[in-house]
Amino acid sequence: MLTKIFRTAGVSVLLAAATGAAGWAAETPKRGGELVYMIPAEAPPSLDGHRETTFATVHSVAPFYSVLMRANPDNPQDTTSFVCDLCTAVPTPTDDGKTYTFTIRQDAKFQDGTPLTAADVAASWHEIIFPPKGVLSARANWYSMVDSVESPDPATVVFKLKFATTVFIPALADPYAFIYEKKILDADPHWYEAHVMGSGPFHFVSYAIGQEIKGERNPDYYMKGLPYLDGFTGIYAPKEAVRVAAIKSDRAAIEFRGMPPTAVNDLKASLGDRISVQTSDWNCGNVITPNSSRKPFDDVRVRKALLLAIDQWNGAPALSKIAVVRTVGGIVFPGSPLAATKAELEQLAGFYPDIEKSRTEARRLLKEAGQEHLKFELLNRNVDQPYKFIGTWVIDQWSKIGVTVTQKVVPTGPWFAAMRSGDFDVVSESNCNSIVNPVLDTQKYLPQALFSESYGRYSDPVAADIYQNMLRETDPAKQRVLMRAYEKQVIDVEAHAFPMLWWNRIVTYRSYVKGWKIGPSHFITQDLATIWLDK
Amino acid sequence: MSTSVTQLTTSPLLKVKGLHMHFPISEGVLLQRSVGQVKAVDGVDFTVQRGETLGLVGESGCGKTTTGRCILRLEKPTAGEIIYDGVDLAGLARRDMQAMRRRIQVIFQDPYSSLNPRMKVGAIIEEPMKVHGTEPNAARRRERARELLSVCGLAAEFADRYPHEMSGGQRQRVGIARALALNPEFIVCDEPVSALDVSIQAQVVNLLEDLREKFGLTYLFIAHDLSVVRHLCQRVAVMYLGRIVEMTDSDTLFDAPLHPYTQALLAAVPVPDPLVEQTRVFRPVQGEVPSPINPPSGCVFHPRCPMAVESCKHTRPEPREVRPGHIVACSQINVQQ
Amino acid sequence: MSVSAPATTLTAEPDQIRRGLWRSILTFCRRQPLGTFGMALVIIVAIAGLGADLIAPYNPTANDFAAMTEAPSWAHWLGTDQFGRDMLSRIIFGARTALLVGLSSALVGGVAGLVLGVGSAYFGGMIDLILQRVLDVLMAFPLIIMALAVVAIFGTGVQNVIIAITVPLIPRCARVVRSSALAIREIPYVDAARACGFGHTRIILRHMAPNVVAPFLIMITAFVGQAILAEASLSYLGLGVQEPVAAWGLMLQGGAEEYASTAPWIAIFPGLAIMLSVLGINLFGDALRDELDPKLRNR
Amino acid sequence: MMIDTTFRTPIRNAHKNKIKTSQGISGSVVLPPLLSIRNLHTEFRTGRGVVRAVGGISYTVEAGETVAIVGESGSGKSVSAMSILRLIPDPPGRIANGEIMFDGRDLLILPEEAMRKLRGGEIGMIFQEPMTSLNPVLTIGRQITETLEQHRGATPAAAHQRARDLLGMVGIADPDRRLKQYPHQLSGGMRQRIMIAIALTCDPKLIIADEPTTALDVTIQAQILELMKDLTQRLNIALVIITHNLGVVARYANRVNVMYAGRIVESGSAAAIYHDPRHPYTIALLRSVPRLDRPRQDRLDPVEGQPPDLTRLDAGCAFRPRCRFAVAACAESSPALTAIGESGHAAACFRAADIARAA
Amino acid sequence: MYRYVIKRVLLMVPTLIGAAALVFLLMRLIPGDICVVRLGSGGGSFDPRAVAACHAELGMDRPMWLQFVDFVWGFFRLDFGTSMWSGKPVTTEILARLPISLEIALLATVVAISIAIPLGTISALKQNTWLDVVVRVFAIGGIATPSFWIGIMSILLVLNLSNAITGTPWMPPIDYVPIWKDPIRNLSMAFLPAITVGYRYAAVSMRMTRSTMLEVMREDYIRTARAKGLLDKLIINRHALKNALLPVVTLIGIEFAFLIGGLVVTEQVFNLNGVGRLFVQAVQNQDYTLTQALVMLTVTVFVVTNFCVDLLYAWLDPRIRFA
Repeated sequence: MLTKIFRTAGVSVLLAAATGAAGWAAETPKRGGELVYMIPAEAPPSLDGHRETTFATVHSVAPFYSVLMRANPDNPQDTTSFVCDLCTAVPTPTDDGKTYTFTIRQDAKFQDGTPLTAADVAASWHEIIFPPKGVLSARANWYSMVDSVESPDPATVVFKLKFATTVFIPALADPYAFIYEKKILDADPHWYEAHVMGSGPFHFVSYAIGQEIKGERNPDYYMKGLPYLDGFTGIYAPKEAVRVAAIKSDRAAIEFRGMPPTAVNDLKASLGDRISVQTSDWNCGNVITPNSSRKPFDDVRVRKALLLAIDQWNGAPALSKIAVVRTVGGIVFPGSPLAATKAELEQLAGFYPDIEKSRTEARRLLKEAGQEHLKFELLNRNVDQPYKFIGTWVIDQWSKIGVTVTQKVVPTGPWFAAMRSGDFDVVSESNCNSIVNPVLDTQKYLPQALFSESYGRYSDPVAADIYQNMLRETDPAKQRVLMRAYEKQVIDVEAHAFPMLWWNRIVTYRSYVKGWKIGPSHFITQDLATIWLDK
Repeated sequence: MSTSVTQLTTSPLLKVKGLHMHFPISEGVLLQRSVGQVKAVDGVDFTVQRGETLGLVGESGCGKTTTGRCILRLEKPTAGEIIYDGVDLAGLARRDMQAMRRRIQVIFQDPYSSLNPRMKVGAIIEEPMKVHGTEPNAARRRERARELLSVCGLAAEFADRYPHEMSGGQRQRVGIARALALNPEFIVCDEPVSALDVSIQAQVVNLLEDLREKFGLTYLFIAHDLSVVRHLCQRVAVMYLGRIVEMTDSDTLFDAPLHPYTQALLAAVPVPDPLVEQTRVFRPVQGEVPSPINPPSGCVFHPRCPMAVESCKHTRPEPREVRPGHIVACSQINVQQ
Repeated sequence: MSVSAPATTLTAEPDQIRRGLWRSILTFCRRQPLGTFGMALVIIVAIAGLGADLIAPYNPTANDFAAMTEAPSWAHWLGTDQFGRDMLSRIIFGARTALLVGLSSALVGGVAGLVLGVGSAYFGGMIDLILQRVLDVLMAFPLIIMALAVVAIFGTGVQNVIIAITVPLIPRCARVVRSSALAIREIPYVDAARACGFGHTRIILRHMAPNVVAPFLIMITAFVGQAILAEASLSYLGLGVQEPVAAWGLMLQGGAEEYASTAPWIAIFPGLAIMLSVLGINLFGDALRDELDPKLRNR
Repeated sequence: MMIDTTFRTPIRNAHKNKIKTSQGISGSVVLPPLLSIRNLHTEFRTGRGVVRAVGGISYTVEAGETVAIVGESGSGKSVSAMSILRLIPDPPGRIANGEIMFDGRDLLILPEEAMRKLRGGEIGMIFQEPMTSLNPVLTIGRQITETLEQHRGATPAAAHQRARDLLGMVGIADPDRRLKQYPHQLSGGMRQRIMIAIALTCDPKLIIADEPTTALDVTIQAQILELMKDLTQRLNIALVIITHNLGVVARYANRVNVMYAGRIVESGSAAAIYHDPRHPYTIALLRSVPRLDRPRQDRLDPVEGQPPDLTRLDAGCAFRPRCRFAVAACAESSPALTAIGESGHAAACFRAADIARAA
Repeated sequence: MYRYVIKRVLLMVPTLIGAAALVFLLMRLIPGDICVVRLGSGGGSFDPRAVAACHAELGMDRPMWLQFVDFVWGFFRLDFGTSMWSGKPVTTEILARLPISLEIALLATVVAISIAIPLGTISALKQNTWLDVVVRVFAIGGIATPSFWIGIMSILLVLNLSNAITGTPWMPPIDYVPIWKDPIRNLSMAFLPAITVGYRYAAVSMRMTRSTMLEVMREDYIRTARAKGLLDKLIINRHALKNALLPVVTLIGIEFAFLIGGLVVTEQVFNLNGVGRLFVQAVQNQDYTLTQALVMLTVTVFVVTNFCVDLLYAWLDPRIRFA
């Protein structure tokens, strides 16, 4: 047995995303069966999508809910394609792009039999955008442009904006924005934390705390013929090894978030074609942020030297074999039209094609700054994939310009606390949102005064200016130019934060699972409606 | 003995008066409270004259060792006075007691455990001199330790040995040498030979005698082996259940004991001579020593006493001097000469 | 032969054995074959730890993307890990970390426990009573839970891991020491020291402490093993020593699970290193105890 | 001294004395002795070398008589007694040589199962430490009855009845309550009575008592010894009593074997040993003991020096270095136990005859 | 005996209060707070106003001492409040996880005892034979091997073995079913973790059994028993084991209380939804109420187990029972 293990080790089998997609379109879906899938996290704190930020909530309850709009489930790879779920058509904005009027379909029903109306949609969005006192809305800041949400009649919802912007529609497609029942929300805005009442493809059956969630087919689902599955069970399994073993032994069929390549190799090696793989660029990327308020990182030369030392182009292929990272990119998700091309990227410090040149420059800068023997501590989060892999890698990269780095890894709480209080030298963090919305996503690189979850502790009026223009620019081409300027300012000029490799989403599953397409975000396409089992 | 009579006129070296040592039996969680007492020593009076050896005998649990420990202030007595050369040790502060310790020393029973196994014999003997500063010069200390060893009949090279490399008798000699290190006047010998084999016992007894003469020492000799006590002591006090029941000079006590307990005790000891044994009249005293937690009322010996009368159950007999120098705590004894 | 053997002076007999160090070691080896095996393992770990710079064939932290997850070969006897680092070199350097973590937490915890334990036993009374209650509280926390809390507060890293392991070891050590010290307090030589008028400090340090040394040393050996295991457990939870430091527990973290089936050398060798060294320490400690405890010795 | 005539220490049974002394050490005349030990060697293998704890001893015990083995610690007296029952822990101990005839059987070649039946069945044993020799977690009753159940196959009820009787025999009142108690609830003297009861359980022919009273106080010691004496006489049980207390020997033993360094150096009737000692060690031992019944002498006359190291005995007499009578021959070989004077008296000394005159 | 029980019960109180104070303090010393963890754990951005709302919702803006008084008072009323993380009652959270942990702990104890006592006894009786050596190495191996490593290796072994034998890899179920509903599924889930935890437990107990047995076999009363001519079997079972097991009982009790420490790691390995995993979660999430309750549970289990062990000890040892 050992010889077998040794022989197959290191053989990397990766299927392109297209392989999976091409295969199933031709087949006729079979109805029935129960899907058992793993949710690679501890159980979410609550089942209320409006207040939570963990994907565990989405993976647990998305099948029970409808949303107003969503990323296109038929082509999730397209970051600009958004389609209707409860609305009948994506509206064209009126009023200089400041008013959006949605028509709501009338055939949706909540699990308790109540018909879903525009009032429910408006109430849900109202709670998300304007949370009443005592109610948490995690992403309310995405909707700062919204002035009002109203439902003049049971079939119409009207959003009024303060200014026209391209970020609104993607923000509306937030996969957390479940539509709740108005009368329940009115009675108790906290009800949805522990209960489920939706109008999605599945009806809620049971929830075993910390262990699993079960659903069954919604016979009245408004998308006729869907869902195919009789039901599903989602099991919480934060340990990767357990998930791999579970898929290997068919205790579960799929895990939707993404596994590191080693796990995929392992599964392929033991199960061969009983395993299928879909991969995609992932709209999550690591960011290394120096603390600009602390010496010597207040010196742009030091920051830039650290940026220059890291060989992203050569690191990417190697790290992609062991960690969930793959693509070299700038501040924008590489799959987005707003992202820099490789040529554009190579103009920026830290992305020069010649690493030796970069490192020579880095050493020169350090010498100039009087920091040739720089020693510091990298603050990292106690998460393996890919935080600690990135940590180990960059520390080795920095050692090549004579910088000695120790690492302090802490759990999420102390990690945030240290970042927020500025108690770190350099921190390894990430930028990861539920839906690709490049302009909102790059707020991360704004000074902290403008965006509270930016931890570099710098001020940069130039960047802030460019950003404001970009936010209000509705012409995609012009917006792209502004994005390039913004990117150059925060990386090449100021080196406020260094975008590291963008993640690589590899979803590995039993080949009998069909009808699911991978998207760039692990939050989208989770309603399981189109999944069927070829057994 | 005549010596003790003559010395009675001078003030005694040690005078113990009304000594009580009650150990509390405590119970409780955080704040302990006492729920009873072990009356280990329950009103003991005696004196020790300069140069004399007083024997303190009795069976286990009679309080003889505790009495010794009180004199050494290893225990702080519950009540009573321990007047040593005019100073009451019972009430002495720790610091003042330290000074007195130079004059009062002790030899313990168990030669195996009374020496620190991690220290060499030389160091054991030198340590008191060092601590008390009686011999600040290290070389002189070393010299003196060797001298003491030879005084105690051990070759000087033993100074470099560890206790576990020696036999019981040799260790007891080290214990004696340590006691002598500070040139004390008074030594409490707590069963110094009872752990030794017969042949070694005699060696140590002789050594103790020699030292007494050579250094003019005064001993309080605590023992349960009556023959050794008879051999070594001028006067003997017999203890039973925390009290002295009889005290007089050695020969009187052994040849004409008055207290029924003393009589029983002596009768119980077999003599190493079959002919004598054949002629001895002997009937062992019945019963066992009662618990000192809850001693019998009145005379503590009454439940076992062949002479007990009704009043013994109620009245505690006080020690009386029935003859000059002969003290007995028994209401049934009436000898006046 | 003369009858007049010296009556007053006993001479030290020359043939009484005084064992030298080497002789003690030899005797130990003869009587405790398992203990000797343990000692050999400990010595190997010690040599690896102390001479890591000289022995290790590669730099333990240098990534080599040309040689990622390579199976054992002549170039890399124990293979390479996911970053292409030489496993053997990392295990050798890991011995250093293990020694550092194991020894320093066992020693610091041990000495603190020794002072507390002996002091508590010697003074008795209220001090002892309060200390006992405090120890009760500390003992009630499982080691790993206490360590988790400490790491959560101070963060990770070798130094903090040592603190995290030391803190829960102190009460355990104090307990053991206290009970041996209590036993020793009853031994007459402590009375003898008091009767000689020695001060508390001298009695505690010179008379009591050295005599709890034997059980103490044995306990320390057990603690070194426990500390190494605790480090591994903390690392497994991601809260132990951190990259790029070479440490066995850290090598198992992630690696053991991720590579157990595809690149088992990454998972197996660090685990073996932990197992063998702790096994060695325990075997040695056990044998030492058997040897020092006359009750367990065959006469 | 208190005068009380109720009880007089009985003088040894003269008629029995005669039988025994006629056989003596060479003994093989009429009846074989109950126990006859010949040339017993027991050794312990230790880290320091082989300890020859018992180096060839021989003695006999007649039915019903009391034989004392006297010696100091390390003289091998306890080991020799344990060897009789083959209770020497092996390893490290080993009975190297010898013959132990008990009631017609050689105990050293007896199968283990038969030996086990003998222990507690025909030979009882009493140990020194009554505190530790009883199992702390079993009731007194259990510890008595199990012997009966084991050896006699007695029913629990019968065993219980016998246990009650035994407690009565050893002078323990309220036997029903005592049988339910645990050892720690009894005093030392009481426990030793229990030990005696256990030894008596199966009507043994021989009881070996290893320092039965050393751990007890004088008055209790006297009670226990009287009890043992009384019982063994009444039940005609032979008693081997091992002690270092010369007084106890004088009071209770018919015959005495003095041991030194693993050998018997002198053997004979109590009177002979005490009043006509022929071995220098015996003499020295008797002289070194202070006497309770005599006014104090000037000085004691101790045996100088230390007992020998049993791992390095040479061919000569082991007592030689401490002996004031030693001659050159003493270094050559170890003297054998040789009969001298009155019947049954023997000493292992080349100068036994001279010493009689000297002493 | 009655006094003894009362005394032991009273002794628990300061330990519990001390532990409460300690855990309360420790939790608050950990930098960071649950609201940020909760909102930030997804890695994306979150609204700072939500953090403030969350603080108010959880009562974290109240004075520290008030929180402590509430906690201690709640503890004595057996009211542990609601989990700050999930908003569910702490008791609900814990009770949902307790059965599996308890089951593993009990199974491990059974495994441990049934291995430890016979092997430890044999090892002692056959001291210094090859059997003894094997048992000792096996025992020390249990102490020397990280339990999670054993767990990982055993899962791997089961997967590969089953694959080799049946062609389909098999692993224990990953979701818990109560034993009364589906005993086979339940036990097939529990046996690997129980062995993993139980090995160490068995190893510790085995060593203890061996060494006390060695000690006891040298006791005078064993010599007495042999002198009484008892059968070896009887000597061992009645005289030796009864005494030797006294300290082993204590150890088994203490180790049982410490099983939770072992479970913290083992439950991770086997994805068991037990209190150990909940504990790590709670600490990492900085869920004060839940962590406090869990620590108090652990401490209480420890204290109560110790108490029970003491009582058992007293009951087994007449020296204490009749003191």
